[in-house]
Amino acid sequence: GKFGDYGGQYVPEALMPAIEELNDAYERYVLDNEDGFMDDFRARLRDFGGRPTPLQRADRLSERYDREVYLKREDLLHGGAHKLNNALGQVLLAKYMGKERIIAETGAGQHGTATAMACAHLDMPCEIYMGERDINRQRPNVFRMKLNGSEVNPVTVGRGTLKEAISETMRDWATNVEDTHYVIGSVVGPHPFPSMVRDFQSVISEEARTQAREKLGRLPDAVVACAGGGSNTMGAFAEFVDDEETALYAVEAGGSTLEVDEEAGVAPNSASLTTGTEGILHGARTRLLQDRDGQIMESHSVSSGLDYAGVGPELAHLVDTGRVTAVNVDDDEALTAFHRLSQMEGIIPALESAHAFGYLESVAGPDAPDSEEADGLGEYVVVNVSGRGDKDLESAIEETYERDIDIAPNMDEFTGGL
Amino acid sequence: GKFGDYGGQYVPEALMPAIEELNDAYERYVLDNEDGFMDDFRARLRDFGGRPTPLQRADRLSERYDREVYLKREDLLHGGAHKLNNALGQVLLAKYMGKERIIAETGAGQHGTATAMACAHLDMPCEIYMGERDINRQRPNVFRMKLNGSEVNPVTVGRGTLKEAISETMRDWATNVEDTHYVIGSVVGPHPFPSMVRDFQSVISEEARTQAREKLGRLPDAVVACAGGGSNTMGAFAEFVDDEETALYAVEAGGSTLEVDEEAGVAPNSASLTTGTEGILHGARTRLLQDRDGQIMESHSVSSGLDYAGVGPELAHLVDTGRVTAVNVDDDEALTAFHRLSQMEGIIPALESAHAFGYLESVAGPDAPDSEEADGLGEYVVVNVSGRGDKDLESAIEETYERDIDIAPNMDEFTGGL
Amino acid sequence: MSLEDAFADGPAFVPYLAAGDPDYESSLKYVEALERGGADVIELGLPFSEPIAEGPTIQNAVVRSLEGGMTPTRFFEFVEDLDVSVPLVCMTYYNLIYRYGDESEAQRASNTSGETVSNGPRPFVEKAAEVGIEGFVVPDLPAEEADPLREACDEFGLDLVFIVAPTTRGERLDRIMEQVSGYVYVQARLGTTGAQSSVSDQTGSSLERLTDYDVPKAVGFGISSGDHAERIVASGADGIIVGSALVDIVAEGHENGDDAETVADRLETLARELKDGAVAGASQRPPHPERT
Amino acid sequence: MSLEDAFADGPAFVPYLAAGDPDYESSLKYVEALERGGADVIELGLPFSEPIAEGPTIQNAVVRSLEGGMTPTRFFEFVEDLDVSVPLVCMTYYNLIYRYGDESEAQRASNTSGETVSNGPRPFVEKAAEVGIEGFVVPDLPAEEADPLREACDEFGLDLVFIVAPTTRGERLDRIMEQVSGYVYVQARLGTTGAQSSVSDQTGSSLERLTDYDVPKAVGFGISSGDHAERIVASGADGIIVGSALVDIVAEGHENGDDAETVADRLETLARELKDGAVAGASQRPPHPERT
Repeated sequence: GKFGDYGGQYVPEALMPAIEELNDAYERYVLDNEDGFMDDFRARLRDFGGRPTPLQRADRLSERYDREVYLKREDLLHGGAHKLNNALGQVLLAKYMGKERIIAETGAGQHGTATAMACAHLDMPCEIYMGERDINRQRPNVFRMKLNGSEVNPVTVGRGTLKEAISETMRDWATNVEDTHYVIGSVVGPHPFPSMVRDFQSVISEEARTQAREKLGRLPDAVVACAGGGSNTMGAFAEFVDDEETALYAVEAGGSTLEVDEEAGVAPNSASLTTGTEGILHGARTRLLQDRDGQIMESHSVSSGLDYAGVGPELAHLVDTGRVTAVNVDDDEALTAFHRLSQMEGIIPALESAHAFGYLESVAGPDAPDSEEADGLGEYVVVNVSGRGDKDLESAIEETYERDIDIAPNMDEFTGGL
Repeated sequence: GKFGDYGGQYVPEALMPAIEELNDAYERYVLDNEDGFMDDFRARLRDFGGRPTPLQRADRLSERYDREVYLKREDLLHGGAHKLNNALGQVLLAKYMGKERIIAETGAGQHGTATAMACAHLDMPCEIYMGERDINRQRPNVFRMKLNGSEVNPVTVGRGTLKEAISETMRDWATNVEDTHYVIGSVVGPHPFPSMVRDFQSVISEEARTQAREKLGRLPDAVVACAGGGSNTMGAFAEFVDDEETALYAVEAGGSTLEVDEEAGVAPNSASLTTGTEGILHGARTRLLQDRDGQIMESHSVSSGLDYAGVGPELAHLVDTGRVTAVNVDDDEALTAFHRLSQMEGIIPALESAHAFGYLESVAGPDAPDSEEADGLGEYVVVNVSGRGDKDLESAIEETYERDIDIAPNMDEFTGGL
Repeated sequence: MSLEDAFADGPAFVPYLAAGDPDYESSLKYVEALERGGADVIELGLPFSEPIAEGPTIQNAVVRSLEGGMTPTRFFEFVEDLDVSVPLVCMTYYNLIYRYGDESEAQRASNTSGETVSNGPRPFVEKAAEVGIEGFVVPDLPAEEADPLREACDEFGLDLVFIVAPTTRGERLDRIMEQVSGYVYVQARLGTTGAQSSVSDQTGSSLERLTDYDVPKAVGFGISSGDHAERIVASGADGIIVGSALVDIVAEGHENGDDAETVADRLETLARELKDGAVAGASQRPPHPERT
Repeated sequence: MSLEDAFADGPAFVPYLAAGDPDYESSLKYVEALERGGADVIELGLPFSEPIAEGPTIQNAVVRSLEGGMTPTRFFEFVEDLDVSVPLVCMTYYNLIYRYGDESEAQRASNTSGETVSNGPRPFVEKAAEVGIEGFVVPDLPAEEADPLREACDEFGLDLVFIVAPTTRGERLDRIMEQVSGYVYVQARLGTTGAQSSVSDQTGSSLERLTDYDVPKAVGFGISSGDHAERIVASGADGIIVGSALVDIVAEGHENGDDAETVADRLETLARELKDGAVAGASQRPPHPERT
């Protein structure tokens, strides 16, 4: 349960027995495939989820960046993002454990919709906690969760976003721990969550590795993935960690600036790997956006899926040890990359995923300085398209209009919303 | 180019040379795989589109209907519907033909978004014609097309829906026929479109047939698909047509009623196979919703993708010859089925696809009369999930609220839109 | 007078109006005004709900006419009520021809065999012949699909006019010219119908391709003034077809609420300008082998 | 006086308030009122931005205190400014303990090695000892992760109070009870903090599991009245912990703009009721083996 000094189980005592029970189930079902759990899981990922997702050569990006750019198409997974890999795994595990109720938190709504889908598929009652502000920003996702039969519980404390929703879900769990499983949405939280979520998500890199060998006859020189909590990142990296010849880039949300306003308790970014410090949040020791006293700061990103003050402990450890390189891309670069991929490849990415493409542009694009960073990417680059951007249309319109992204189509007729 | 008496090429003379050229290209590239066209197409469908799509056992529906229900998951195709199969094929063909510009019509926006995606992917300029009323009903799809770099041209004549958009696109084609290819979105229009679109879509049944053999060790007893223009229908049926033991059900939109108001020129349904008469529209002889004089009637369906007064000539012929059984499901049944699949299987279907599930419920559901129809479905049923319902959230909320669908979640907080 | 005869005495002026636009009575006056203005043949549009070959001007005329209650049956009454002596050509889309005289609703309801039940084009042609129509232009019926209509026309002695487009060449041209009768409708440019401010460059080369075919060549699409007419005829056309420029007058009169006589006068004036232009153009024509 | 001593003379009343709620000066008065009301130990909350174990009442107290400018440094000043003689326990989340006294910003900026740079809990504990705090309750620090804090507490002679939940059984219970000192915080029911209208049934069985462990057992979560207190103590508790019911008084006073003295009086009144209830409960206790 430790990654260097990171990780651990910093949770109320009331939850510890459930966490021990979960850890036991994780070891038996996930690690040892007891009762054929992993076979069942993989079959459902294939038939219900649509795996394997393709590893696609991006023809026009390859030309633009003068190297072979391949896309790992997690946007094609059922629900529109990699989130289902984990949600399906955990809900199935809860079913094997005899749990009777599922709870989950959600920020942008992607993890909530994935959990709601998995619960409908597996006939499990489900309640999702979501900050009231996020509910108003992501109404289509709220409606999708309800359509799938889940309850959506608004969280009104604090700023009403992901951080508060996680805390509130932990409170529910502490109350109903005996029959309820909490499906954490990323590689965060107390052990065994960071390891378990990584294992469920590692199907991404497992496939990508095999596909790269088939298509390229070799492993990629670099894998690039966006990093918020880090679940798509760890999923895309996990099976490559031992391949020392493959560089791993975790692209964080640089937001509007990396500068921090300690007075206001606001970090206008979500770059906890780049600018964060060590601390304990939501059950684990990891890198955090916090003030000098240890109070957690409000993070920011144009992409609500990256907008979180913490990051997975294993990813933080891999960055500390130098195996993973943490970089960041600001809101404007991410939005521009969102439009570029839409126009050049016919794939509208999630704003989260757009950050990964923003990094490609910043080091290998026509306006990039010749840099060692571009060399670091090498000849064959795999970029993880962690999700599709349909959920982001509304915010993309608004943000694009406000920022005047030069390659964007004319937005005038859409101001005021879809 | 004929299916019995149906089909043909009823278009202005100015278009005939282009249609002959297209027919020639269809025969060379598609039928004879010249220059490896079909290999290229299939590779792109796989890598860009995400094929094959799964054939998934629907556990809870199987229990409900007391037979094995399998879902062909076209909702997982890139873009969220089967439409990409055809759009990618035609845009690629246009590229092989040396065309420099793509035009297309769209109703609900699914074909338009698929074409826009394919054009971005293949670097082709693209203009989409869309009725002004549809533009207002489907703004997210309009925005997706624009994001992918396409122009969207509003069509203001008539009622401003699909029928008018098709006519307007034909006008553009008649003007710019020399360098422009018109990507028709369904198995309609002049020859070779109905055959060509069927061939591009038949990957659905080709996969489903192979998958059924692998999973069931046999062919299904029935294949059920919704039918508007009929492209997902023909795609789901094509490879089964020679399998006499497999029954084929085309589920039309029964709308609010099958009764027709000749005075007002309105058919409050889109059931051209069930209630239509023979006639000539948009380039082909087929079954149509028309008044006694031959004027085309306004069709209706809660699902805008089925809302069309015509139907593919080959499908009409297969119904006439008895190979395909045409049935229909009304708006209320379709909406109920939309909610049922969302809640029971964790798949939010397009309202189009929901019609196919409505049929299952009506003949095999708990309230269905014991009927020969239920026997006709047999033991193994494949239902084509032609698309996902994300595009329909707004109308599903409105229509559900108006109709008071009893299994739906509470909609109150969503009235007034997402 | 047959259609071909109408082209015998110098260049023919062939105006088009949609029957019943904007209403039955006014439309009768408008069509009659065209004859007074010098029309040699009149193309009378029977409106179809999906006019795929028309530009906005005629699309709107179709809407007005349909809203005014025009139907195939009314159309034939309209022709009978018309007081004109020049030959009339019915311009419409094939579905209306194909569906006319089809079985009754009762028959349709009892027909469950799924068989094709249309009577085809024959009843329409028979009725058209009966009311005195001389021929047809059907924009969505290419030569490939025209056999049934051709046969009915032959049976009742009507002409079937085909459109030749700028893209029509080689074998296609031969195939069309074998079937055409009355006159050939030379489409002056690609696109849909609609008045233009200048004459298309494509007209000359289109006419050139048709030199060897022995049938009157009437040029249409975009002609809006006497000057256009003159130049078209000068470049070799045997006639000019003008629709949208005339329909514009009807539309304007309708919008402004002008009385029908005033609008009819305007139509007659423009008709005369166009006819005069055509005649003027004929005098500038290069020597041409005499036609039989 | 040590924490354990506070439980020696009959049932202990352990009230909780968040330091600095709703402002520094009022909060000093409120805490002092608790002692007047009969408090034997006072749990003083140092607010953390993510109070995952708290219900809405204390969450709101945390917000008010943070908005009032409470920080760890101010908290220690607060403790020094307090005029109370009963032992004080600091209740806070581990991150604030862990981060205190961490390297300066300048050090942090120059540290690029990626190494762990926190000093851990020792500086916080040292400072706490210095200002006279007797122990800690850390809701998000289970026994498994408590070694560093335990060691620092031992070094400076502070107690580390652990929470035992209704779900805590068997080996876990042993592990916790090995580490606990001062008293054990018996969580009366699952869930988060918050005043309840009735006493949880789980309390009795929780206390029963703890019978064999020789450390004072203080029951918390949901106690809001003298009657509750009486029943809890009667069923075997050595003390009662009351937070939300007291915080409710602070919140109400803040909302109504009541002056601090009035609010302090109300706190003292409820404190006395709770203390009296606890004492009354002790007289009903079944015979119990004497504790060392």
